Amino acid sequence: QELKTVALQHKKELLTTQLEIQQQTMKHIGREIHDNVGQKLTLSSLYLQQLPIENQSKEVVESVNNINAIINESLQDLRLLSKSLTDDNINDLTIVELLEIECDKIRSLKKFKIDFKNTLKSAVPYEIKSVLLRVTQEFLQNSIKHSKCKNIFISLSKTNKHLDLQLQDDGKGFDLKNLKTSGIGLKNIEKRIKLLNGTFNPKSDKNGTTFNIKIPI
Amino acid sequence: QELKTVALQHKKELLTTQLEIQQQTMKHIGREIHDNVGQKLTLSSLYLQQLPIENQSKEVVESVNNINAIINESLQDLRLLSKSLTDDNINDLTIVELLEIECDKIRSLKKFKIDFKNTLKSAVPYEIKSVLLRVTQEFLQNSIKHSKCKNIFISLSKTNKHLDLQLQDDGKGFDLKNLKTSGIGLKNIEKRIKLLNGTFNPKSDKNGTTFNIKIPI
Amino acid sequence: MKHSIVVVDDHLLIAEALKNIIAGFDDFEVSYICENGIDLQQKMNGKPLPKIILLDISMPEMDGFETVQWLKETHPNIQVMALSMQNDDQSLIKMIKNGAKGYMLKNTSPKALENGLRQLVSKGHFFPDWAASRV
Ligand SMILES: Nc1ncnc2c1ncn2[C@@H]1O[C@H](COP(=O)(O)OP(=O)(O)OP(=O)(O)O)[C@@H](O)[C@H]1O
Ligand SMILES: Nc1ncnc2c1ncn2[C@@H]1O[C@H](COP(=O)(O)OP(=O)(O)OP(=O)(O)O)[C@@H](O)[C@H]1O
Ligand SMILES: [K+]
Ligand SMILES: [Mg+2]
Ligand SMILES: [Mg+2]
Ligand SMILES: [Mg+2]
Repeated sequence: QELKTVALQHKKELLTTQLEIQQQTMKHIGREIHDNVGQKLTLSSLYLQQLPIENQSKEVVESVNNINAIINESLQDLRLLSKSLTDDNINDLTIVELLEIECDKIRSLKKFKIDFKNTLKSAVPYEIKSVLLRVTQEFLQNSIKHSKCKNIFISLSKTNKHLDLQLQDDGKGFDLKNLKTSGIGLKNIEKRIKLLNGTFNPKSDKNGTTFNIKIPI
Repeated sequence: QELKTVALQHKKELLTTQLEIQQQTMKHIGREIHDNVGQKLTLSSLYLQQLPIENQSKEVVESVNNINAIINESLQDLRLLSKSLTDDNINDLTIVELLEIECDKIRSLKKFKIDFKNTLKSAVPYEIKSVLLRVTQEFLQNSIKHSKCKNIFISLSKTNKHLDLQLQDDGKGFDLKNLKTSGIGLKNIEKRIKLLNGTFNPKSDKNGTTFNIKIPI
Repeated sequence: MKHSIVVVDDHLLIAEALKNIIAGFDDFEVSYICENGIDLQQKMNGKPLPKIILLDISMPEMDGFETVQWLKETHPNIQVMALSMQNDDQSLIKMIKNGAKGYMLKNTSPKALENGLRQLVSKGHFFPDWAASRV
């Protein structure tokens, strides 16, 4: 037991170290994007606007304005990216916002329809937010990678006892009792939900896969 | 004891969850930079090169080429940033390369001279790499934030028993025995080095601060 | 006769820009453009085969790696030039392994692109210095 505690302590310290290194990397890159690349693009936009194009053809004027618009759009994108690198998203955003971001990532693949319904209004603690976000990410990865689904449904709600998160795809399903895999996605989902004393009641058949997650609150 | 183990287990799982979420974020932003912003800047570079400037004044031609060069430089920067977001740097790089990156970050502030001497040639395990990297980051943060130093010296070497990392600044120093701080930087350094059964022998006086880190190998 | 080219890139504006640039070359012309590998498979149907395909790597639905593999198996005479945002070794090597005969960054100058296309036709392959040094 004592040995186990020491080993866990060790492991925990190493994880913290890695986490901190990653945070440093993110902070650094966020700053580089903002200060370095941001400055360069601002500069090129300024130069572009100083080109003597008054006496030019309409096409040239339009083209220069168009280039300038694209550069400014890139600058806007980079500002947002730099912000999400330096912000603590889990802390700053609601669980609904966090899950919306995941949905948008899936939508941008242009291969799946994803529908997210939410009736939850109250705040959710940091720990539950992290686990639900991570579990959703794993589920979505699996649906995209394995299920050949067309549609994904997410719904979030609350009773007076539980937080309910339903994750569903309409893919080909799999045999829950007969996993032939070296993957750790499902194991991690199970472990993390247990950690919160929750249940996830997985169901899968040829019409798709559903996780019905309940976390006591 | 049993309770302590459960609490540690819990904490460890939460850290892993956070680490994974951060990795997802980094991967996502790396991809966004590449697929989205990168494409926009590529497009503006392509448009710029199609502007009919053959019959324009030398100034206009130069200016357009200059803008294009800045955009291409930004693209190159973004490629590298996107790469360091998606790569596992600690795994892929040597400890010397990792420390060089930290030195470069300090150099880019243009406020300090930093000198890194290395005579180590052999590979260093992942865990030791992470801890030494993180300890160096903390030391550098402190030197920059508190010491008002002009010069920083780092040296890395190996005997047949130890890995030696020396960290030094020529700042105003501080009283090691009388820390008035809520900071956790030094505590973390101590904890992590202990974790590797190492020593760090801190010295500080009005001529500066030195950490002499020895990790048994 | 001009060598015919098909451009495949999910960023249609980039594909259009490349088409415009190539319109200024003496020996080449773009027949049509596609959004991804699947779009290419559909559009190629019943048309004369192009000499060259300029192929983006990261695309939804069917990416450059899958597309060049399919081309190698079904139309081995078409020469594929990968056009990418990234200059990392992994995608370069994977594209070559899957059948690409050339690899260029998308924002290369029109002159460099024309030169690359010429060499692709005359020598059967083209890799800029940075790429050649890595394979
Ligand atoms: N939504 C799903 N639809 C169809 N099959 C699934 C789905 N989710 C999981 N599976 C099947 O269950 C297996 C185990 O999933 P799990 O997430 O544990 O591992 P993995 O995805 O293969 O690897 P990893 O998650 O570690 O990257 C998968 O390999 C796949 O065969
Ligand atoms: N290189 C140094 N030169 C001068 N003073 C130092 C140096 N390193 C540490 N100190 C002093 O020791 C104190 C404790 O450092 P420590 O890193 O533990 O905390 P911190 O830097 O204040 O906060 P944190 O690291 O948590 O952001 C600092 O507040 C500072 O007064
Ligand atoms: K690409
Ligand atoms: Mg999985
Ligand atoms: Mg500190
Ligand atoms: Mg693309």
